[in-house]
Amino acid sequence: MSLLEAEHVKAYYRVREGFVKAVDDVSLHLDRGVIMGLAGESGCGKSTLVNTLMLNIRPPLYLIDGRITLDGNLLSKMDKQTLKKKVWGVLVSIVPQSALNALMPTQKIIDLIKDIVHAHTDISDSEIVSMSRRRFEELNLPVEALNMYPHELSGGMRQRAVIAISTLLNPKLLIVDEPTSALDVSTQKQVLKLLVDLRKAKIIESMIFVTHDIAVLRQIADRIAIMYAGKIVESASTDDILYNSKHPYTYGLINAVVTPEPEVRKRGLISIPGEPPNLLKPPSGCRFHPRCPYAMDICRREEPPLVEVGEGWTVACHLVASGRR
Amino acid sequence: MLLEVKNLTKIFTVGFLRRKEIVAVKDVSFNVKESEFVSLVGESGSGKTTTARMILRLLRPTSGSVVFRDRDVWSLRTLNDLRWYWRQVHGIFQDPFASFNPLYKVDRVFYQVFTLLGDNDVDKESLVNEALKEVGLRPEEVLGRYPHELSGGQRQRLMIARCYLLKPKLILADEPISMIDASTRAGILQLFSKLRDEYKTSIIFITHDLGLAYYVSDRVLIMHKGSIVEEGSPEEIMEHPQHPYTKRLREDVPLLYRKWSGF
Amino acid sequence: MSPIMRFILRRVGFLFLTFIVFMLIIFALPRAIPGNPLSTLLSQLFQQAQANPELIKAVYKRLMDEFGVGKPVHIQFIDFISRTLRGDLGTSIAFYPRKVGEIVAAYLPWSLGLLIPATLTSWIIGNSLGALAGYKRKSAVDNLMLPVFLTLSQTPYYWLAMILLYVFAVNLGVFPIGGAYSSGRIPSLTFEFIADVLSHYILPFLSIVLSAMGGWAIGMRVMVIYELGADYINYADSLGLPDRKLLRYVFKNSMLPQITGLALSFGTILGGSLITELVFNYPGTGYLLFRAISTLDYPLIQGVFILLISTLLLANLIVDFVYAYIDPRIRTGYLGE
Amino acid sequence: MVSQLIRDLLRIKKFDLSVAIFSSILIIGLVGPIVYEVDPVKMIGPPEQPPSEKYPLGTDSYGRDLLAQLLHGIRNSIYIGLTAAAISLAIGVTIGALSGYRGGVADSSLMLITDVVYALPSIMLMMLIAAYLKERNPIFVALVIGVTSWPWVARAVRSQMLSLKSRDFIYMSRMAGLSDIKIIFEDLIPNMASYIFMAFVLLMSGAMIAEAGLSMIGLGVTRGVSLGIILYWAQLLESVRRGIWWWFIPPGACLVALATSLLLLSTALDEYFSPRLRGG
Repeated sequence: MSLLEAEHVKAYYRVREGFVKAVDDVSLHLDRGVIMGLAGESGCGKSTLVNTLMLNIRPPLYLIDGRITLDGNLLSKMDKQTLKKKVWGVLVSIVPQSALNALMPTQKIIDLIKDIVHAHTDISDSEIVSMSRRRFEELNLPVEALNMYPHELSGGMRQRAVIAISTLLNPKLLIVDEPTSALDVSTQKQVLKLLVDLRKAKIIESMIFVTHDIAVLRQIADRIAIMYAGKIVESASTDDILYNSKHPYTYGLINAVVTPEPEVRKRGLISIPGEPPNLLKPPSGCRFHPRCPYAMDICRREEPPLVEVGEGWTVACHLVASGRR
Repeated sequence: MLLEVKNLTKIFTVGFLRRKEIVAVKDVSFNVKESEFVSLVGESGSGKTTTARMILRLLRPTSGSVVFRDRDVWSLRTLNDLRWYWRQVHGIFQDPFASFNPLYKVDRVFYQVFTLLGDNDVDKESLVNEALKEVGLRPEEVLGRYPHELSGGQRQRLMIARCYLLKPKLILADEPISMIDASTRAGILQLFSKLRDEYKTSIIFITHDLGLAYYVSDRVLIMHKGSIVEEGSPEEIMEHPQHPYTKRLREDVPLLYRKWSGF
Repeated sequence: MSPIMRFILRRVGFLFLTFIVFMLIIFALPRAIPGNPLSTLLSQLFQQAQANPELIKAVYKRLMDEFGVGKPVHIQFIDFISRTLRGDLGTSIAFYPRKVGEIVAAYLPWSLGLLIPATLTSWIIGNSLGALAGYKRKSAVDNLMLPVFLTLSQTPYYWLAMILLYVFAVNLGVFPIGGAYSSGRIPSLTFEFIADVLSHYILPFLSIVLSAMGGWAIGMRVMVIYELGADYINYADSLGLPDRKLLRYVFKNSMLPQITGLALSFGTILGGSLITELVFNYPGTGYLLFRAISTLDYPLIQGVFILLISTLLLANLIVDFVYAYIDPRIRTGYLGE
Repeated sequence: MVSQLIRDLLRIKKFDLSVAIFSSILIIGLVGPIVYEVDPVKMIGPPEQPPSEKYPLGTDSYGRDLLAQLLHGIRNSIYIGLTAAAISLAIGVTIGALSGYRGGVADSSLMLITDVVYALPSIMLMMLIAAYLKERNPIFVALVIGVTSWPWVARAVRSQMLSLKSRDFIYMSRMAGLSDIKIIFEDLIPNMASYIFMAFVLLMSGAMIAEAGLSMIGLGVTRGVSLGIILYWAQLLESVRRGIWWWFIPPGACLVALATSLLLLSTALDEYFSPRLRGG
């Protein structure tokens, strides 16, 4: 059985002009032990989707529809207090996008940890201290950081402290939301290494990693889901996405990646024309059709169905559905 | 030589009674030839933006000089001399939203620079329209709008269109695509190459992304903690990095077709 | 040197500088405003002591001395400062030959006894209510409280004092109509006297607390709204921290700026409470100041201001100590560099 | 752009309410003395009359008409408030802008001065200065209030300036060869306009309250009427203890309404211009 199952999830932002359909009918399965990458342009709903998956939403964002099950628990029917007590921090944790400011500024790291652990279990303070020390050692983080205030830590260190704090109670699923975009490459690599080590040490089972940087996903993800304009358009193993992608958008994204590699230099720079749509009024039919080089009549009219093209490989594109690709 | 940067140093002083000195740029020297594409690579805080502003004559260096076509840029005093300089050397910045005064329509960035061209008898409108077409924008789509009504990509293209209008000899582009989606970066990057190819414009391209630098440049400068630590052709830098910082940078950049060991 | 020591030393230096600047202003004013200084004092003097030419001569000589006539200006100023620092604030005209220092000293305790408890009470109540309004933002509670806060914060203390006095003392007769204690009573440490003082205390105290409260509440409300949306709160929330813990975080971080605000607003509150004393005939420095102004007793006016400002700067320093102790960012040298 | 801004603002209830209150009192103060032609400082009837048809707000202990006093008082208080706010704003904006724009030693020294003045309570400085002025006409009072209440404006403008100065569009204008003066007037000032307006509104409410405070302690205008002066007379002649409520309630209520409407206005603007307070 998979760890996370999301079916037909819709999450909209209510604004004065109507609804922003940031997540629109998304279904997603995540197996145990898998690191899944979620990629797409900014504003395509990636961040909203992962926060919705753990029901970490506040107005003006609302869950409109859908069923979300995590480790046998039906999250979409729980109220917030139950989620906070039983699920968040214990079954699923998030490393937020703004991890640099995520730590309570006027409290030592260890005091924040104590508050979090006390929220879920009854262990004594001294046990929490020794437990945190052990965990920091295990993850090669300096133990002294526990007795420091957030502002005394460097950006990369703060980022890694947040990851350690999020996984202190060994959640089954860790959601990581664009953690590295503000870091320089060497710090980024350390953070990524820490995330991989978490799974190796069996501290977490699975992870969803959100980023716009496919080269980063390449390094750590087993599977990649591509999101466009509030929908998942393709989902497959990292290698399939990289070498055999079926959706024109996936293909475009991969080709837009610029890394210092001879292959890239040979292939040249290619970009996807146009701009991502406004999710207040998404285009009809396939949402990608205005930017798609292969758009057909049907693409403007009908939404493409999600088709399974291989073992754990789904694509939503009329080209694939009609067998032309 | 088009541009010579000689021993450029910038020290910021903070505090009043207890003065503290921060060395942002330390003894930086390099040259740029006509129609050359030079990349300046470094992470945030390495001093690359400070360097760019000093070259653009927007920030006074503590010491050292910037010489453009044998004239010391920081000895230019009159508004006329300055206009001459900015007509030849223009800049593009990282945040395409911050580059526009939010209170005015985007057209302002074009009509502002006609004073630099110094010719009043031109058909301004058609020049602007032409420049917009060069960067792949339809005039009716963008003119008369406010910056917040346009996307990041459109705004940055407008900034490049301003350069097409001026056709400067040198463009300093400070992280011009780092705030733009990866999927549309290439299109904007190509506009710089086109300027270089068509008008022999030299480009100093400032970036934290070694991949981009490797792809577009004739020469790469690596900047670390305020100094240039290595200089060479993209191939030299990638294949035989000398400085430990360059080596680390190269190793830590995530690649698409190669996986890191230990992951 | 520890960061906390450095912070405190810097604040001490700054407050001392402020004191010197203030002394300079006091020193310069009578000398800068044309036609004013000694002539006014003297004409005042003649009115006061017409009958006694000997007295006039004595007072005149004394004033000339204290004013430093004939000496270079900078020497005058140094004399002025050193006399003040030694505690000599000159001689009053209206109460000749009493020294200004001893007169003010008799009135100051009443003012401070009113000001300090009222400020702290308004600070605590205002901040708590403001935090509540911010937390329950856009609810009925908030919608009801906000207009009240806004109005209270713009209500002069003394006008509120007039209304309270009119309603509770004049009309309802619940409280005495003024003074610090009933006339005829002799100050003593008996139960009756203390009860009498308290019954005179309540209305002035209330009018200051009520009007000062509004400003604190508004400030705190905005702070809480900002902090509630902060990244660290969202993160702690997403890890399942209970709401009351989150609130405590928000409260703690919103409180820190309010402590600095406390130091800054002592002065404003003092200004208001001085005038409130007038309304209640309360024998504090405000009452004294009013008399000094109406008799143009400049040495006394100066003395009142010097003592009040010194007290305020001292209060600032105490608040700085408290703040440095509470905010870890100062303890570790992160802020205040 | 401007018409859109006004339309957006009109949608905010707080904005409408505050503008309505303030402008109606303002109009009363402007038109009132013209329509109601009674001399506010002349004895026109028996003393201490309660409100009646003949004397709509009653008379004071000298038999002077209190409605006439109130109408002139409103006018003068607003006049003093406006003038004082303009003076403070001019000083505060100049010092703050200079400090933020120039930076370096100029900045440090200007801010040291500002901090020192800020640490001295403005109401005390006002009293101190006013005590030495024998003749205090409205302009002098406004000046005294104005020169003591600017420090917070200077600090706020400085921080605005600092954040604006390093925005890229300033560089864009400089690279287009615009002169410093043009940049200040086309790029910097317009972007601070909403902020400066809010500061003005707050300064004005503060100045009107300060005027009343000065008057109460005996340091208000020496000739003429203001809201504070009415309260001063009411206090001096023991109106509260003698139950003459019509003497001290109307001027105080007007003052509170004026000051509160201005505070409400700045709150509304603040919510409009800082999105974090606006949203749900």
